[in-house]
Amino acid sequence: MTDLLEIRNVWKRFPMGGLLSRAHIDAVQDASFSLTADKPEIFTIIGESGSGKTTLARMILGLEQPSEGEILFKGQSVSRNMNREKRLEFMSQVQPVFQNPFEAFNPLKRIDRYLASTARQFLKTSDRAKIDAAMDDALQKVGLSLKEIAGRYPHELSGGQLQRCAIARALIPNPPLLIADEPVSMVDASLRMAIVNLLRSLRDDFGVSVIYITHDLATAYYISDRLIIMQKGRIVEMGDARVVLSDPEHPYSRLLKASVLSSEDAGQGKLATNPDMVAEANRLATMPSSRLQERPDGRLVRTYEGA
Amino acid sequence: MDTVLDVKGLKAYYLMKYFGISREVRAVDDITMSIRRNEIYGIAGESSSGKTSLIKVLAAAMRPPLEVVDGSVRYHFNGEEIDPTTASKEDLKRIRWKHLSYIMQGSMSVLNPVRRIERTFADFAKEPLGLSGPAFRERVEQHLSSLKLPPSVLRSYPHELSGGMRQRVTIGLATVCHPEFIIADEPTTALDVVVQKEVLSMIREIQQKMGSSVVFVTHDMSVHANMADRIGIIYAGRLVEEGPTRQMFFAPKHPYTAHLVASLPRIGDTTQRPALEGKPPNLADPPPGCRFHPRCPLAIDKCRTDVPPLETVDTDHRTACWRWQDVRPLDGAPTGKMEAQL
Amino acid sequence: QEAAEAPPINEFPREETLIINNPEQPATNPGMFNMWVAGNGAAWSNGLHQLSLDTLWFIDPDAGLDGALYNQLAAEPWEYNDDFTEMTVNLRDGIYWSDGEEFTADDVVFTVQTQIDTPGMVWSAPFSEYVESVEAVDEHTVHFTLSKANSRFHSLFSVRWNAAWIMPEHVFSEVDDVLAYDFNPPVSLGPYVLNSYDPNGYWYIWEKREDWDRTAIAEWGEPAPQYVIYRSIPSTDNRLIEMANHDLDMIHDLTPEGMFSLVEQCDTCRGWFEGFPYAHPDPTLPMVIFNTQDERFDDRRVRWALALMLDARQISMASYRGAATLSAIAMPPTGTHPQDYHAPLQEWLTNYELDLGNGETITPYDPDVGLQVAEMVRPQFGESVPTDETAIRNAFGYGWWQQDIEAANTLLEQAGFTKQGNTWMTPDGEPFEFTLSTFTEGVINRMGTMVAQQWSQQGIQVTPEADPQIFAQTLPLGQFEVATAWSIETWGGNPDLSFFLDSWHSDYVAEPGERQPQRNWQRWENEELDQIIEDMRVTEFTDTEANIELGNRFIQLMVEEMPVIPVMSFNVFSAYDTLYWEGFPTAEENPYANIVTNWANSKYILTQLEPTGETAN
Amino acid sequence: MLSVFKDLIRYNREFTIGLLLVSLIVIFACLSFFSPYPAQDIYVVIPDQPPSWQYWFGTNSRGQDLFWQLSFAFRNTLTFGIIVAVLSRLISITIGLASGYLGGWVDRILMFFNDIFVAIPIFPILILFYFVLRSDLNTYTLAVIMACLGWAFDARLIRSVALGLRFREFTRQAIFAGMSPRKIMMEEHLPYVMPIVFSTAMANMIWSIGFEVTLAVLGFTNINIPTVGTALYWANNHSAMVVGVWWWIIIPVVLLVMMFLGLFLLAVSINEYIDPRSRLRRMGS
Amino acid sequence: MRAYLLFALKRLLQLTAVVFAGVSAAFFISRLSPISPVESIIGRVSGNSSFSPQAIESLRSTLNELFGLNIPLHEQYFNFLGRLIVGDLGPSLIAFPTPAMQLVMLALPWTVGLLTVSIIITWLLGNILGGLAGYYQNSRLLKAFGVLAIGVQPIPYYIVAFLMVIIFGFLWPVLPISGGFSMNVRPGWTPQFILSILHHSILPATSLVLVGMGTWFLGMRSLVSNIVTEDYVTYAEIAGVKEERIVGSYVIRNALVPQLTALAMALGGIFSGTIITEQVFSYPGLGTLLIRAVNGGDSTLVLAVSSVAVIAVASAIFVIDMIHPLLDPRVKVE
Ligand SMILES: Nc1ncnc2c1ncn2[C@@H]1O[C@H](COP(=O)(O)OP(=O)(O)OP(=O)(O)O)[C@@H](O)[C@H]1O
Ligand SMILES: Nc1ncnc2c1ncn2[C@@H]1O[C@H](COP(=O)(O)OP(=O)(O)OP(=O)(O)O)[C@@H](O)[C@H]1O
Ligand SMILES: [Mg+2]
Ligand SMILES: [Mg+2]
Repeated sequence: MTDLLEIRNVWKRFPMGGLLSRAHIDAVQDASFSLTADKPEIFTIIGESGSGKTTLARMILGLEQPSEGEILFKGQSVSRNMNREKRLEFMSQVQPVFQNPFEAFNPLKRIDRYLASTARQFLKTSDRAKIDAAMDDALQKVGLSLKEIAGRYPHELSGGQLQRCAIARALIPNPPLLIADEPVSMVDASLRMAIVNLLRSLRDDFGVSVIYITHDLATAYYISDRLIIMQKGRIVEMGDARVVLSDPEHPYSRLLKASVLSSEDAGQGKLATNPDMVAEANRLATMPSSRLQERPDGRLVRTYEGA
Repeated sequence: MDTVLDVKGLKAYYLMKYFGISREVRAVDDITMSIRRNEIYGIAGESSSGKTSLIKVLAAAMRPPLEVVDGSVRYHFNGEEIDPTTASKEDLKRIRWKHLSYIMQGSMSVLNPVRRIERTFADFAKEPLGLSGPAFRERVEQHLSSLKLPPSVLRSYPHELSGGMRQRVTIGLATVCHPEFIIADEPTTALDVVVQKEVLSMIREIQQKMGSSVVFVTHDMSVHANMADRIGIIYAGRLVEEGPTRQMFFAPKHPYTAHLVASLPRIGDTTQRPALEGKPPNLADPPPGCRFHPRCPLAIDKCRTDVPPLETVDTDHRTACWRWQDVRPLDGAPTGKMEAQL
Repeated sequence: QEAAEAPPINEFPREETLIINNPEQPATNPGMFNMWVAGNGAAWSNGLHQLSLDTLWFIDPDAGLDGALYNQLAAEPWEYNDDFTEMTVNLRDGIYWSDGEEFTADDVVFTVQTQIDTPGMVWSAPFSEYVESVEAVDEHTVHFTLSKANSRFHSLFSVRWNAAWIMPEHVFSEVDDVLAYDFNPPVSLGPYVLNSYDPNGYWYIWEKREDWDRTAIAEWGEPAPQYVIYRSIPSTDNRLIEMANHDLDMIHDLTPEGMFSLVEQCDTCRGWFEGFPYAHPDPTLPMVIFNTQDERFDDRRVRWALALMLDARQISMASYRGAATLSAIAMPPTGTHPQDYHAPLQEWLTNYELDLGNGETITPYDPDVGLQVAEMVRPQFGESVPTDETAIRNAFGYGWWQQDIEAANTLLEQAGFTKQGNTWMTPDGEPFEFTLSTFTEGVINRMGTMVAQQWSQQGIQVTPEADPQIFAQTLPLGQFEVATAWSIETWGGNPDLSFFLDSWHSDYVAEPGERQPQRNWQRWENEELDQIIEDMRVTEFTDTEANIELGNRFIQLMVEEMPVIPVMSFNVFSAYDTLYWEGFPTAEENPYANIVTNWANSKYILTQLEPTGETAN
Repeated sequence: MLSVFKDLIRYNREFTIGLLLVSLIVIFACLSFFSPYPAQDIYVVIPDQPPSWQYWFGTNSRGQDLFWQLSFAFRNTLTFGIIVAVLSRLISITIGLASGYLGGWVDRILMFFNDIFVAIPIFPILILFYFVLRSDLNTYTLAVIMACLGWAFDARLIRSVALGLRFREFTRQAIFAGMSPRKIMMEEHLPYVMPIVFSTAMANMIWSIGFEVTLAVLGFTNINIPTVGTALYWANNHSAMVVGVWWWIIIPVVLLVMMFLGLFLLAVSINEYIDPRSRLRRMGS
Repeated sequence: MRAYLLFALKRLLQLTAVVFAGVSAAFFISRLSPISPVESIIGRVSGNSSFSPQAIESLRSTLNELFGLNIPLHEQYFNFLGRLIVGDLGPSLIAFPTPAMQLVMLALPWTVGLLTVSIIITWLLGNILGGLAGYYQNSRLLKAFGVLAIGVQPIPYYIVAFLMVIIFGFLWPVLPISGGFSMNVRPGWTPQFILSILHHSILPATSLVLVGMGTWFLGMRSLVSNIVTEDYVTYAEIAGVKEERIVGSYVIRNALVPQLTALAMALGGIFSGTIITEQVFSYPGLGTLLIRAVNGGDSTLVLAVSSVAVIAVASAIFVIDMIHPLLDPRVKVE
């Protein structure tokens, strides 16, 4: 079993305040996990806002340098300071999908420009026909075609189409790994499923692994294989998605699940949260010493000394 | 019945001129509805369907190029009737914040970035409340504490607060005068689930305490499910269905509503959910007939040519669909019977 | 405390105050009055050298009150020994410094000795060079022993606009570092003392000494104004406005247009001439200067050809709007020179024959150019243009060279130049083109532009370049091809030419790139010229006839060789307002002094003024 | 492009007026190529004539026909202003975009230099250049020097916009599409700073021409080259205003005002056209 | 507070760096000047009488030695830096041996006084009017003002100043057109003197205000017309907040922040304006001193003026930077 991606004890520390001030914030603390190359999966990262999800994703994309620890992609260390050639090589393997489809393309430029550029750079060709073929191929994967997209501006497409174009662009170099940071949080309900289903089919039909970052527990349950739950920079629970979400163990995971609004309760006005749960989750977040402990069902749960 | 707001045949368009070519975006197109005292009315619909535009008209917050081209909006406050689309500036000023207040979309940017929260409160509420000095301050602090905000936020600048706190401050601003009618546009978007739930329960609490009416907008159906007493669904500038929350969720009478309520997966349920195909209509050039027909699985020829009227199909339940009788809940739609798993 | 008390407001009653335009820029170093130190930024023309300092003799550029030579601190003219190696001066007695100390021979000796001993003072260099020793024979007699024969040594103490001023020995002998001393307030040897001055250098106010009669000026009368204010007003428009508002009594210089408009707008204002051309001719001679070290201009035929290409009438119109006083000869047509030189030489000039080198000769002189210019301006200025022929000749000049393109072409061809199409080529086959350095503004700039234009029209590409450093660097360092400026200045009130001519001796001509000492900017060397200069050196200054003879030789040589093309006198549009004061010098009735306000001689005007009785309200 | 132009003329009054004014001046400047008199010649016509049918703009005290003289002056001044504006735009765009997009130490270094250029008093430097170069300080040299001194302010403005764009998602999209930084800056970000570029170009022209006039009025340029500044220098030199030759000063000023008004209107209307926000709105969504 | 001090420290460092770079540039450029002060003094001195070449040569070597111009350039540069720190740049060459700084200090109060006052007036007036014009976009008066501002802006400053002289000094002579104060008052802290200064500064200051205001007016107007579309303004309007309050505390207040930065950046250009002011109104100040220094080839004085100008501008920018976080709470004092 070879590792596609390995995260080893990664920390990210941001300085706060002045040059000489020592204050800092630990956006990511001691994160470790790995994805295998053999079996594509959707790996979900869930957590409250500010819990370090984006930071983690940026580190994986090589946009941010970990303060401590190491990120290996196919055994190669990922670094912010790669030279352009190495970076292009790396980018052809790992591609991002962004949050807001309406923001993903420069509104003043045609969309196919990004696809063409990706094809030219990563497939190392300037043959128009080859580029077109690659573009069309990728668009077909997301249920579009070059004919529909060619020559069009972002405002001429719907949000769903835009997000699919963004994914198609990411797929052009045939990367084994996609990183999707909240790809559905800005699109409305009717589009959301289209994207989520697309991610699923990417895994199932094209063997692409996806790191899927979201707040939304429901879609996480719906498509993911494994997940981690983050709170204030720390992974508090990790394991098989269905297992963890069906029966979260860590107090924060439980609070999360309890806060999910359900349409099954329509009209009952169930809005109250148990304040004790909130208090408990907040209390643990500030506890200093803790570690992840493995449970019999394979999940890892953070436990605290003195708790 | 005690209605506070009556909207009749409201049409509000964006009228734009670019280099001589005039275009109109029919963001609100012939909407008739009414809101009762002491209820929460949810408005749902996909983005760009005209929710905010409608709200702007209701809140008397229209700015060019948005203009009311037809119809009327009537508020009934203490026996006084006022139409915000035609009322004078003075009349509007009189009802604002005291009777009618508005929580704007995008709470992140509605607070003056260079003004401390306390000054903003004074600007907004001092006059309508008619209080001054310590009395006013006490009132504000009290109100904030009911929103679980410490008095210290008053001394802060907006950027010093977290998103959730800012959202609560905005809600506080809108409710501090105990208005009879609150309009809220996506008050919880961009908050994480834990905070979202907190904020929602707070709005509800305040509404119940004051007995006010709330109109609020979001495209998140699960929020509607837990907040609203009644829900109106807007599609492409039109009200396509309206009814009590339970009925809307468990027995929708419009294919679009049926799709909306069924589209979201739930924890514990892995049924494959289809996405709505097609593209939302362009409001500058909407399709003829029923605007949903290009994406509607039930569409027949009539739908392509004739606009369906909003028919009453049950108590309080109206829908605008030629084939409402054939609408069935989709697979995986909530039933109300299935307990949320585990 | 004293400081809390407001100082009294000084009133300067208008009828007792003369307000003079100081043409210098506001003083760089306003509190500095030590004029004897080179480059310390002390202002000169702010009344300091006019009203407060004094020296032995003055030679007026105009007629003078009683002849052009004034014995000022000296009781009588200089006395040389026979071979001009010693000079004795008798001083006036009864002259006092403003602090009550008496002026004596010791002051003169101290002045000379200190400057010899202290390099870096204004007159250090000439004193060190010429003076072997100086001693006070008695209280009122100074004896100089010169290091070599010099018949013009007295000119160092003779003011035309400025000369070596006498230092107060009793003040400076107390000073440790003469170079750093600011001499503030100045102890005065003249009739006025400093009342106050602008710390920014824009104005200086002088007040008449109670004991003004113990100064040398008393000989010529009492200066009338109680106060004299010198104001520096850099913008000529503002000068004009201030005078039109009667806030200025004397202006040093205006533009020609400004002058014309001033007399129109202000009834009581006038210039040196009552009517056109208004301007006072300075004893300097604007001209075209060739750098004769440039081989193209080292040929009299080329220089003559260029002269014949010019149209003096157009130059007069362009530079002065016709108000120029033209001169074809190397002598400014000012002061007493027209009587001494211009008029007598008319005949010689009219008959002068120029050999074109191809066997032909022409008579290039047109004696009536001045009259022609007068006719040209008459339509515009009508009655204010004189009609009497002598008046016209005095105002507009006698004659000038007739423009003669054909002759010019012949001369150029003789010199080896060729014309290809409309372009002249040098003997080397290069296009004949050059830069003409000129002033950045004013009439000399206009003259330069016009000259360049006239040459360009004949196929010589000449570019005028406005050069702010023309006198400071361009001319002395020979960094020019052709320039419009002047290398001839005279006393004006005396036919003697020593003022400039000595420096033209070929001994002084510098190598290319080296600094040429003052005035022979054309770096022209000529044996006959040297002979004239050497003859002059042994001719007594006061021997008028001999000097005029020398002058004539010089002028004729210059016509022959044309190392510079004399054009006209430097006419200065000095204006004055007769609302509060009258008695100013004028061209016609009483040309007793140069009207120009920055010259030290202008102090004699104060003795002639009388209040009109007008008061400001 | 042409149709855009037509639309702008037809529907945008400001554009039309602006275009009219600027074209008038440009045509006027181009007329200098047909001048019957060489630019530098003096005393070719009767001086001091007020505007009349024979001399539309009158004649000046140097005996030049102001119509032709000013057409030379405007040609040179316009050329000068445009060169300065274009060159300094190039510098400020390059520095601003690079600083904003690349960030980090590049940004710090560039902004350090930027701060210096902002704080340095330009005037002494220009005067020194004049004394070093003298008559070599022609329109082009002066333009290059001014361009080198006049970019700092606008570079900062551009940087602040670029700084915001750097974190926009489409920028990251472009990075992962393998576009080079140069391409991202020039193709993705440039359109967003174009409105700033346009409006500052206009301000820059006013600034540079103002400086040229200042220098010329003080005599610190090559005064033989006819420009608006030297026209005023000579007018001043001949006391034109107090003497009553008002047209020598008023006419160039009026023309100058017309030119800037035209440029201003053009900038405003073109701005609206290329402003991404209004362009989006126009394209409809 | 500590953070603010750190911020100040950092800015101070930056200030030093900018000043250092600025004065160094000034030093080297000023050495490019082809004018030699020695030659111009010789030219002036020897113009008064006939000097022999030997006399000139001895004068030249004396002066060169006196002025310290006979040491290598880099030594002169280090000397200069050392002297700058003590604030004494050495003697001026055209006013030898008066210290150049003394001459600068004499002129400085006038320039700083006139500029400070007129810049503040310009900035406030331009911004307030521009702010109002941006908010009340339909006001006729303000629209007219806008047209005027656009129209006046391109008129060269020289012309504006000059027209003021013509109008108020010539056609309708009511105001003094030259000098910093009248000749009949003595400098000192007396009411007469101060009144006289104010009286004399009316025209120069007004001319500076007139030409400067347009830019601020137009800048502010467009800034405000963007700000009025911001949500927080719209929201305040919807909430019925008093109009004065909205204009003042919501609109103009927010627009002032960028305008303040712009002010800091605009300071660098102002010295040029004062040169014209000084020339046209015969007003005392640094500009005239500078021109004279340049004309006389007095590199010490040129440097003194340029250094003081660089320091003054950089310090003004520093002060504005320090005010910035107070005006805009969002600026992180880091
Ligand atoms: N460049 C940075 N400098 C300083 N702090 C940062 C930086 N980037 C992120 N942080 C901080 O790190 C923490 C984690 O941020 P991150 O964006 O990773 O959270 P997130 O989980 O993605 O949140 P969200 O759900 O809101 O997107 C936050 O407290 C944030 O303020
Ligand atoms: N200022 C405007 N000018 C022109 N068209 C506008 C303007 N604001 C909104 N529109 C258009 O009006 C239509 C309705 O917009 P509206 O903001 O009411 O939608 P919404 O339902 O609130 O969407 P969202 O869920 O994204 O908030 C859209 O097509 C939009 O493009
Ligand atoms: Mg994130
Ligand atoms: Mg909305």
